[in-house]
Amino acid sequence: VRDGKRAGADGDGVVTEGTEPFEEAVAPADASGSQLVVDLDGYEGPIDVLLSLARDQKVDLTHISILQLADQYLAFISAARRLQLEIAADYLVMAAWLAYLKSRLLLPEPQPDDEPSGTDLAAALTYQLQRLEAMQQAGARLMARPQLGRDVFARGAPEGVPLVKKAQYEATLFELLKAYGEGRSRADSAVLHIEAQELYSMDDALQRLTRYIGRMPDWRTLASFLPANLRVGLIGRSAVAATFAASLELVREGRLQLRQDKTFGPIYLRSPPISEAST
Amino acid sequence: MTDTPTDPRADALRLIEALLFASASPVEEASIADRLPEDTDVTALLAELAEHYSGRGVHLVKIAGGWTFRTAPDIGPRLKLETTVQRRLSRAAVETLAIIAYHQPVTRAEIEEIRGVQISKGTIDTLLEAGWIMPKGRRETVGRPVTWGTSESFLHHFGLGEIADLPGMDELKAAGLIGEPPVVSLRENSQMSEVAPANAAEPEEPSPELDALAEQGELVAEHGAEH
Amino acid sequence: MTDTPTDPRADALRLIEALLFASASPVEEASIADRLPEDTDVTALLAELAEHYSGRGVHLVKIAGGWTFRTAPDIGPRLKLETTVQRRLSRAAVETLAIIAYHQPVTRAEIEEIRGVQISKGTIDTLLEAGWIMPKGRRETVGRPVTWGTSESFLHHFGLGEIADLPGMDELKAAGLIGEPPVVSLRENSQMSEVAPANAAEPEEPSPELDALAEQGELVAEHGAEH
Repeated sequence: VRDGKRAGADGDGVVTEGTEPFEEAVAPADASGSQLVVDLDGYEGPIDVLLSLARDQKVDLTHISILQLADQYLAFISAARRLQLEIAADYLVMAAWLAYLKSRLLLPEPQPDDEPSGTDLAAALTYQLQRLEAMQQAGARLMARPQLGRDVFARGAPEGVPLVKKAQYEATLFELLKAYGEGRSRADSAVLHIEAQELYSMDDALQRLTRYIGRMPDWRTLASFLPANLRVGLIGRSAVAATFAASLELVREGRLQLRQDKTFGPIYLRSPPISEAST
Repeated sequence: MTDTPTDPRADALRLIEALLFASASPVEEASIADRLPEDTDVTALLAELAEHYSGRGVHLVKIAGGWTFRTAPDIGPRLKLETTVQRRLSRAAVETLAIIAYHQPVTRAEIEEIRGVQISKGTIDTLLEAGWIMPKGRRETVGRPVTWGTSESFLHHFGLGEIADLPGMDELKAAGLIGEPPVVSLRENSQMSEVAPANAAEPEEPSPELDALAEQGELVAEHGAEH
Repeated sequence: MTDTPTDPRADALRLIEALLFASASPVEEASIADRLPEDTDVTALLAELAEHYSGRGVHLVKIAGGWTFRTAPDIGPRLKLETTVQRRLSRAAVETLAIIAYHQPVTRAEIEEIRGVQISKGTIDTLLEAGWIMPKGRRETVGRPVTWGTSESFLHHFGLGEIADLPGMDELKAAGLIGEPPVVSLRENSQMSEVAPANAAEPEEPSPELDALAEQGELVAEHGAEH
């Protein structure tokens, strides 16, 4: 806590009263670096500075003169500058903004555009000052409360309260039956072996296609070569795949020609014309 | 209270009270006296304080040469709070319970044979704690193993008149509770047979159970829709 | 005492007294009621007990939503008990704590807006280390910033029944100093952030909240080691 520094800034009034003292203060301050009257380190930011300055007006914050406050702040900053103190950007931004606010407040008529008026801005600043002051006071009141382990104490040796947890189990008849049923079917299936699936093999397809070779001068769809009883379901799909694979094999051997006009379109088969087959 | 804080005697009593309350261990009379004016009759004050608390929920007692507050002996046991915690049975426990119900009297080894997985010790304990199973005498074979059966409270809990009321396998099948082996059982089966022996070392709940659990939600929903 | 143990009201009072003495932390009214007959007016009994203790060395108080005994504040210093030495909080930390307490849940940016200055990383760390603040989820706005609020141990430490018991809370709310600003928010803030690059010479930690959240455990340990 920087009570000392705050008190200095708050109380002396050096900051806000005329600028003369600072002129004199410059030399020794530069020389020793220890006699700074304007001590920005003691403040928690520009709003805090403004709040301190506002308190010097000795009126309720709602009745504060923002114009006067802006002047005070600007004087404060220029004093600090004259002392060649390092001033954080925040403080300079606030100075610029206050200078702007001042000009807005002094302008006789409102700006044409929809910007907030100088009065609005002043009200906003007043609100921010009030809010920070409220929080500073709240913090002080909080810290003034009796604190546990310092001002008040809890039972030093609490004997403890036994808490006995008794489990009550939940299960429904359905769960019971289902568990049994699943257990049994699992036990049953454990001795079952997966039966080999009835699938149409490539050998089957090869045999079947070979029978047609030389007997199909015109393009015919691959589907038409599928066995009539094997055109649906898993086995139907296996028949398509096997027949297609078999047809590729026969094409490779030069015993068949394949055609597909477009992607995913039907696949056509035919025997190669005699002339081509001979080449 | 008739005590006013300005009365030195009452003030001393308050200080002793606070001190004994906040101290982590019993406080000796001398240590109390240190905190009070020299001429204070600490013994008399302690007696007064003990008297004040004699009818209350905490008593002022002397323990190991020091003074401290303790819960009144008659109240201590009543501070205990029993809370019932609802707990769901694990899948393994439900299945074990089901096997006991259907196959009773049944030994642990037989349960394991039926389940194809070892039973962890806790499973039987849990079912005993729930009060749903009870020992039903010993099987007169090698080792004379204990057999298990269900209890009266099992019937109550599951709303059964007698064990014979449990649906038979055919009825379970009809209700869809025993299904046909699923199409993808190849993976599951091989896992089962591989995992089971390796699993013998560590008890219960290998991954197949998790698979089954994952499906469980579906099954329940399905079932709900049926009825 | 005129109470006789057979009087059910006196009996309930004794039980509450014993329970609160024995409990290591404040006990909620519901938890007290659990140990008493159903029709017991626990609220009235607590009021009676609080009245009985009001002039004594320990007081019955409501802290963090529960009831507990605490030594009377005026006696504390005279107990000469070992106290936990606390480093004094910096002004920035006190203000930040107050803002978090009164405005919670509040983001770092909002704290900075109220204070009109950036928060140094150490401030939040200090409050976290003291265990008085905790993250309260993210604000669903751009960047999803972490919000901060006070912890239960904040209520314990400052002897507050709940956040609404903070001194002056109602007045501040009535004055519009908590919650949405009633006036045009100061444009200055947007201006400030535009100018902020000037400040970039010594930038704040990039996303201190996230660090703090991620390392919370570590940070505390680290911090503890530093001091």
